[in-house]
Amino acid sequence: MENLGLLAPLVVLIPSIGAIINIFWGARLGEKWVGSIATIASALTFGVVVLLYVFMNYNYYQGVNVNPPVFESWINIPSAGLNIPWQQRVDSLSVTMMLIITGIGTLIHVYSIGYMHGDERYHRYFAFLNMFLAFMLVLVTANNYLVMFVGWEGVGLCSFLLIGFWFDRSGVAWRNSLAARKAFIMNRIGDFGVIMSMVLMFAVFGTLTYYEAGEVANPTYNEHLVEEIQHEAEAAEADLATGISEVTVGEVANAGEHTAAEPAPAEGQHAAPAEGEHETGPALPATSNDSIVYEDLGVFSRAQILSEQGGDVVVGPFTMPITTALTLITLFLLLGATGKSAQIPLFTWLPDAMAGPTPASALIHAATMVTAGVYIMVRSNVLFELTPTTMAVVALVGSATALVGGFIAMGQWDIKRVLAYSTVSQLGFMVAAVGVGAFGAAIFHLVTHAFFKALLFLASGSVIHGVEHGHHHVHEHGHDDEHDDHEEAFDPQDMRNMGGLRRRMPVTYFVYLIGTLALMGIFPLAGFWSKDEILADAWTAGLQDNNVIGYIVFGLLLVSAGFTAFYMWRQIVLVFHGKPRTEAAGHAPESAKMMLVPMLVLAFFSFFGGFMNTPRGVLGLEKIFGPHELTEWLESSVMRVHAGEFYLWIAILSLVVAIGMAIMANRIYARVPVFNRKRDPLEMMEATQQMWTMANARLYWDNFYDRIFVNPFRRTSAWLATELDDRFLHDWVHNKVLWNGFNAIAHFLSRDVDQKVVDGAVNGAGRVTRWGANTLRRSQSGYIRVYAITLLFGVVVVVLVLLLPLLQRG
Amino acid sequence: MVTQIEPYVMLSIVLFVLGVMGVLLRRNAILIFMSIELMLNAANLSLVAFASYWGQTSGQIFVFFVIAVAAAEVAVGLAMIVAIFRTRQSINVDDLHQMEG
Amino acid sequence: MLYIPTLEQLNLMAALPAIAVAAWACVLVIVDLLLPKSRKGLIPWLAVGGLVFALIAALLTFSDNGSAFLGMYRADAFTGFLNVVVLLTAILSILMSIRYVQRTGIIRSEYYILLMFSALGMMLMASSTDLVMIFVALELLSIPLYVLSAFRSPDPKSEEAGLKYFLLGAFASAFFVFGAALVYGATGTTQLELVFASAGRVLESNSPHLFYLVAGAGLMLVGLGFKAAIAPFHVWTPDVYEGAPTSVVAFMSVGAKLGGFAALMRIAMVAMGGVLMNDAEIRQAWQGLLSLLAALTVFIGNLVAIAQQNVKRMLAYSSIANAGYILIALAAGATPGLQDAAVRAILVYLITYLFTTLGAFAVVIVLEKDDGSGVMLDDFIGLGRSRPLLAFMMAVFMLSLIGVPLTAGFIGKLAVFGVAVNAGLIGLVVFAVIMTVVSAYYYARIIVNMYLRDGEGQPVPEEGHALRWATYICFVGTLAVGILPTLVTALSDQVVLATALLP
Amino acid sequence: MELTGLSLATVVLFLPMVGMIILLFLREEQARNIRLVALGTSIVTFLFSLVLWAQFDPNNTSLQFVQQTPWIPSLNISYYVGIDGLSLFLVILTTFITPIAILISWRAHVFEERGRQKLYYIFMLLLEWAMIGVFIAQDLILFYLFWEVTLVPMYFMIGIWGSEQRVYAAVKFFLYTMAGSLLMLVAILYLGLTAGTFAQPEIVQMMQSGQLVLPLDGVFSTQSLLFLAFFIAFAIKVPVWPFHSWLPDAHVQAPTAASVILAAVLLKMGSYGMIRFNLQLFPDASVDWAPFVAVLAVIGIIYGAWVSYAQTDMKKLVAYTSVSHMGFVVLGIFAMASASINGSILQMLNHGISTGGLFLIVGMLYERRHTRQMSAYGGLWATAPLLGGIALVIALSSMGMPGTNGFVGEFTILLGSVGSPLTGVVFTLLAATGVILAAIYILAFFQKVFMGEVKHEENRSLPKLHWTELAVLVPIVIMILWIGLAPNTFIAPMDPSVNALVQEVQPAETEIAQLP
Repeated sequence: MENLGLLAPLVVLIPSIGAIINIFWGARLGEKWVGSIATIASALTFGVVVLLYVFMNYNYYQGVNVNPPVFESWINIPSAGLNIPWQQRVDSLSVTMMLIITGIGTLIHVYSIGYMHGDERYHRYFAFLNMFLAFMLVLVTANNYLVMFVGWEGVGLCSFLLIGFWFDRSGVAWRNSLAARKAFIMNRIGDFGVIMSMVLMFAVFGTLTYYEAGEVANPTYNEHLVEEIQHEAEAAEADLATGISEVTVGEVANAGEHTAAEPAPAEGQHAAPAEGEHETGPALPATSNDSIVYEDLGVFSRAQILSEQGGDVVVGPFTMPITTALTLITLFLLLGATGKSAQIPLFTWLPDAMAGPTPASALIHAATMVTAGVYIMVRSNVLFELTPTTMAVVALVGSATALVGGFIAMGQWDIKRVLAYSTVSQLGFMVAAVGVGAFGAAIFHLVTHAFFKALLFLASGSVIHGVEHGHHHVHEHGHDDEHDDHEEAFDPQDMRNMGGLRRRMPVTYFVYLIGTLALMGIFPLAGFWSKDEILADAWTAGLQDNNVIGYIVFGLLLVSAGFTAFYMWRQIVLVFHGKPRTEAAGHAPESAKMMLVPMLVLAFFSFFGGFMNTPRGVLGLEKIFGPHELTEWLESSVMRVHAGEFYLWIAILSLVVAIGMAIMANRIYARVPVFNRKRDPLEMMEATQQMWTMANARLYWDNFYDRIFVNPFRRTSAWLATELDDRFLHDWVHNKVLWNGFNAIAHFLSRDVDQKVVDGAVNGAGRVTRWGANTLRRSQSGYIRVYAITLLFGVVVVVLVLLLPLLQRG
Repeated sequence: MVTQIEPYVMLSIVLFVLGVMGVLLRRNAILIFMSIELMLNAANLSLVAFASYWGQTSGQIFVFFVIAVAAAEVAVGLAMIVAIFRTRQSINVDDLHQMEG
Repeated sequence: MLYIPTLEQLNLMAALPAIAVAAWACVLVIVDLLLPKSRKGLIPWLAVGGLVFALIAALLTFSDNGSAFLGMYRADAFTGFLNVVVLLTAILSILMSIRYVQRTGIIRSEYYILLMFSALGMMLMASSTDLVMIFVALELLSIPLYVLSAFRSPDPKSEEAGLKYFLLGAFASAFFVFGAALVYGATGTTQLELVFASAGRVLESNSPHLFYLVAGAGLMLVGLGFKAAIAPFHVWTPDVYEGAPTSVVAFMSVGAKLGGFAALMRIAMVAMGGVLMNDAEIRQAWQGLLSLLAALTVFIGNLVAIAQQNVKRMLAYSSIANAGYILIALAAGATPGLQDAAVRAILVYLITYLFTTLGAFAVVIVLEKDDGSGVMLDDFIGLGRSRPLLAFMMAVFMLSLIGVPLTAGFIGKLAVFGVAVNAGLIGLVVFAVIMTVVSAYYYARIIVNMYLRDGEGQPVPEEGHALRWATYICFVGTLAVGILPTLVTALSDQVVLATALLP
Repeated sequence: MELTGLSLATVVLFLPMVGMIILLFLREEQARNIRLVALGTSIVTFLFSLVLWAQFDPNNTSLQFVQQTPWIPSLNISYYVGIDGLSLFLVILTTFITPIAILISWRAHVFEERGRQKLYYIFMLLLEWAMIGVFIAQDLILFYLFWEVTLVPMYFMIGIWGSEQRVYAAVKFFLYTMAGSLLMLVAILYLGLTAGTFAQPEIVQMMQSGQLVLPLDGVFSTQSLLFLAFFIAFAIKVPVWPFHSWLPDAHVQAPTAASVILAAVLLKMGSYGMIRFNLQLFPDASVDWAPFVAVLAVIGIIYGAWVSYAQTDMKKLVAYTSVSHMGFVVLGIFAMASASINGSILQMLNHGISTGGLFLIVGMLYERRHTRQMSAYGGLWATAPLLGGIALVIALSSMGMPGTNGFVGEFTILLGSVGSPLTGVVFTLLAATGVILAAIYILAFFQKVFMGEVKHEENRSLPKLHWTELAVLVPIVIMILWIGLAPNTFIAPMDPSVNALVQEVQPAETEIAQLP
């Protein structure tokens, strides 16, 4: 079983094969086959990931590097010391990510079979989806930044393809493709940061690899692991492996039982691998990196060593202190993360990205891809911890984004757009967590958010699907003639066209409600635990490290949490409560089973997912679920992770805020059963009108970018192309100055100099001669004489030049 | 034997320059041609003078060749001038500028 | 005392090619009288036969080293090389002329005989080592050309060209004679080697002799530069080229230039060699003068050519420009130690120039209509379609004139620029190179018209076999020299002109 | 090959000539045979060049497949050819692109109008011959010869079979390149005559051993001027900003195949020349001039990308992208780090493949709709999915998507330039913005042409891809992915040579910060 790690290449290979099959043969296979192939590929991958998870337990949570059997090296320039292998890293962090990606991915595949039914490019959709999985898995499994970057840009590409999936849908074709392009370009700005970060990293450290073979991510972790294994080997002799096969994401907590301080609980599944393989298995991992030479270390250890030593590093022509270099590296990395994870200043693409099919939004733009930025920052936790400046920036960027996203979400009408801004806001939570050093909390929130946000998106897809069907239903039955008029304008995503769907779509309502409550952070749903941990960690950062940033983050996030509750409850009320506001909503059918099942699974995890990282001291829950299971599981691969404190007052405060805001939203929106279809109650109230307009206009952020960047770019581009390059360089410099000037000189010489000037010289010379010879009347010059005098002129020149040295000599 | 060569050279130069000016100022092709003959004869004069100065004959032989060649030139030149006079009824060289540029 | 040299002393065999041409030309004069009118078509072929014989003789005696006519005639590799070039030129020109003179109505048997005499003059220009001989050769070269230029009489253009050429040529010759007289006055000899040898004495004596020598050399440069069309003595060229029959122009453009430069090389390297080697100041002045003239020539030739619409006239300016390139090498030859390299470069350039220019003129002859029109740039439009092969060859000739590699022109430019760079005349070379780019512009225009401009080509009369084969020879020559320059350099490397005189 | 006394390099060089001679004996009417002979010849040449690759010894940094015979003995000029890691893949690129260019010409519309196929394919093979020659010539004069000869067929191909303004473009192309290269000739002459030989390796050796010293003390010193003479010739060809004015004209007017070759190979001659001649012959001057060149390169990267965004003509857009991409190449060369030079050579291949591919796509669209204006298209991905998909792959490669070839080149260039004392972080930062700009223009292009609604009815029924078109696109896509995923195949043979070069140029100056 210790060789299970070698399965890692399969997680990339299987979805790739699925994508290839569907791209090339999908058009001929038919919907059923296409959907099955893609889903099976995804499910198989999930299976492999589960095996990897098992492997992690057998391997004492020790990460391994996996090289693909063929094709080992990617870029290898020996003379430059650059060697980038196609190497994967299987450790607790990457396995966590993989579980999320493939698990939720599989559910969304299943959902998509129903959702995309009848689309003319069905096979293309599933091919892209599989391709996305492959790239996303490359991203999280990579063992160096460059391979990670392949996945990083690859998922960007898939995002582009899926946002622009309906690039020719009549009416919105241009908008869709523009959104796709915008997403790609914004991401590219981030990628620019990643590239810069990587080249700087290589210039400073000489490697891009996370961990070399034999290197351990967290030496301190392994030390107590060793003790523990010995201890347990004695204690749990009789226990046989039982529950491994049942391991799912939700039960991650069960597998990480190893804290020395706690007596081992009765089940002790963890001991099974240890027991079985202890004698014959691999030697215990090295407990520290001390014995390894610098050259054999990965970038993180090198950074630590260099940073401990202090001093200057030489980067090209510049010499700078190591902290400066690290700050540059991490700031550029942050730029990359803001692009991918939709943070300020690069978040504006994400709401537009909702142009794509909803399941794709759920997978890519809510659950997985957008968390890549958080993932890479957690992965680079060592680098970030070494640079306080960057950490402060990260924290501020994250909490500001959380606030801005939450604020804008309150003023949106589009059901998906609200969720998109909510995603922006929640990603802000995660980034802020990274900023205050709560790497574990960031990943925790990433996981729970993946559950409930994917759920919300899928449910919203179900709603849209239903409303659309309802609309078609109405249209087919043709109730009144007006329909033709607003036919064009009907938007199935506009919440103003909904209402009262609770009765028409009960299952959807149920899961939506769970998702909403989880997102709001209501006890004991998943969101409560993760959000609370972030808040608590922010407070701890402020308290312990006397870091004022921590308090700021805490405050901003608390406000954002309030916003979250408000806009989510507003959505619930607008969509499901009250009475249908359109006939379409009134006729919306419940979605097919194919779509409901995945939602129910996700609802389950949204409810219980939070228990994977239960803090100590909450109603004794940790006795049931184990305390800080996720955090401790991550400890083996994330050096700076630490279990957060639990503050009861913070939990209560955040609950109060959330519930209070939800009640307020309920009061505002539910009190007005059928409000004006076009206007929001907040908009009609004097006090809030301005605020609402701001939120609705997305804080004018896009307009601001258009004005500051986009339009000047376009104008400059046009100016450069037409004025500078075409008119000036091409037409003027080249055609006028060089070309015409050249011709003009030629003609001048030919017509004027060769004839007239020589003529003139002849006339002048002739005048002198005439004066001398008194032959004025013969002043007309004939051509032969012109030539003759030219000749004579030449003679004079020749003789003078030759005699000059002699004359000088005297 | 000539011992003082400079006066001869000066004279031939003067003659030569006169010839050149004739070429430059005259319009009649025959007169131009005569001016050229004058230039040649200026050269001849100096050749003879130099031959005497060096006490040799090669200069004089040169002169013979020049005279002979000049005669050939006269033959060709006059024939050409006559031919042109036939077509144009003029031997004014200023009329000869059909080609330019 | 009467000195009568024996036949052995005259050493006629050494001058066999020249004597063969002279004798055969005289014979043809008689034959022409005897032949009936219907058989006069034989004359050109007889002329070609004689010239081919002379060519073979020249090739066989190529590496002979000797002198004839008591040192007035020198047979060495230099002579041999130039003889080959002249004879090739003459043969090709005659082949190009046969059909042309028939259809333009200027057929007279004297045409070929005059051409042969002119060729003889050119050969003698190369081989003469005595000022008297050079003068005679110069006139022998020129006088037939004056007549040939006016050969299309009563066409006014042709007559005008003839008279202009004649008057200006005679004018220039007068300078040459006066220059020769001054050199003779300075040194007391007309033998070039003796002029070389007396340099030391002239330099030492504090008499005006040095003045005479230097001024004389300058005046001779004028006379010969006129023939070679060096600016500012080039003024006759465009008019004469435009007016004279094209076949004559073809011959003249190569032959006259060749004759002029041949004698110029002898004078510059041999006669002036002594002074130049011993007096740095004069050498600088001399080199500076030649560089100046070279720059001027290249400049005027290339720039004015751009404005031309008449291809004959354009080629005339092109020929001026080419004289400039040769002059660059001549200027480089003033640097001690580079004399022979310069001479070789010039010889290589001349042979590349021969094939290219004759080829270009051959194509012009094909295109020219009976009344002399049809030689404008626009007349080349569509040639690529109507006569693909002809157009292709013309394109190659143009590329060769530009100096694109794999054509002869490149080898010539390489040789010339190479020696100039060696002599340190970098600035001059850079200037010449820039002018070469300029030249690419007008040469390319012909290609553009032939291939790129839309339009139907005019009907082009069928050229005779002789002309076609002459064109082929030029074409093959252009490419052969371009690809395998050793064909030429093997011959030119044997040339030793200046260093032969050194002790 | 030893039996015949010819090195394999010579064989590869003269194979196109064989085809040319066969073509000369075919009549214009035998169009089919003409095409087959041309294609066959180029494919055989390609296969032989693969043998070249197979027999190439990557660990040998000196020249291989050498052949040296005197050509003009009086000037010490010889026919001297050989291949090392710097030139191997450029030769293969040439032989790879030529069959593609020939095949895409098979069905070209332009022949119906202008005819003269035989001449066209003769020029094609002549061009291939000269291009191979440029990359394998080791004698300066021989190099110059091939360099100039490439002008002629390209001039005609643009001039005869080009679009409306072809004559203007052809003449401009000819004169610009000529102007640059003649100055180079002067420099070559000076160098060769000073050294007494024109053989590049011998001159390099003489300079290393101190036998030949080219003084360098200021801008107008010998070495600096020689450097400039070479550099300007190459810069015009590359083209380095601001010498690029000829490029859009030439590209836009040229027929598809000529655009492909022009972009894919001819531009590389310039950058190859910079490596082979500027860096090797004038190492010190190169170091002195490097920051200046880097400035031009960076301006080119940004400027080219920026300008191409505003284009409405597809070919012009792609033409300007060349300015941007080649800016990367030049930056990499003058960063003089081994990573960046490896990257530059790789990027030369990449640019050849990707931009060649873009021109192929544009050419195919042009064949179908007879317009290059982007506004005439739109939504093609729906009506021509295969073409759209392939276009997307090529576009991604052009914008440097990881996993495609473009990324590997750009990244290694940036990697090298950031650590190079000659360029450093600031240049790298500016150059890296090219990555963003590339996404902007390429996506704009892709969106305008392939996405959105189908606005023009003609676009609904575009002819399907013909097998010849597929046959040229598939190798391009394969190469894009191959270089993108396994660049080591290409880096391994070139790296030792590059390393040797870097050691010559700049010993021990590029070091990664080590432990104290």
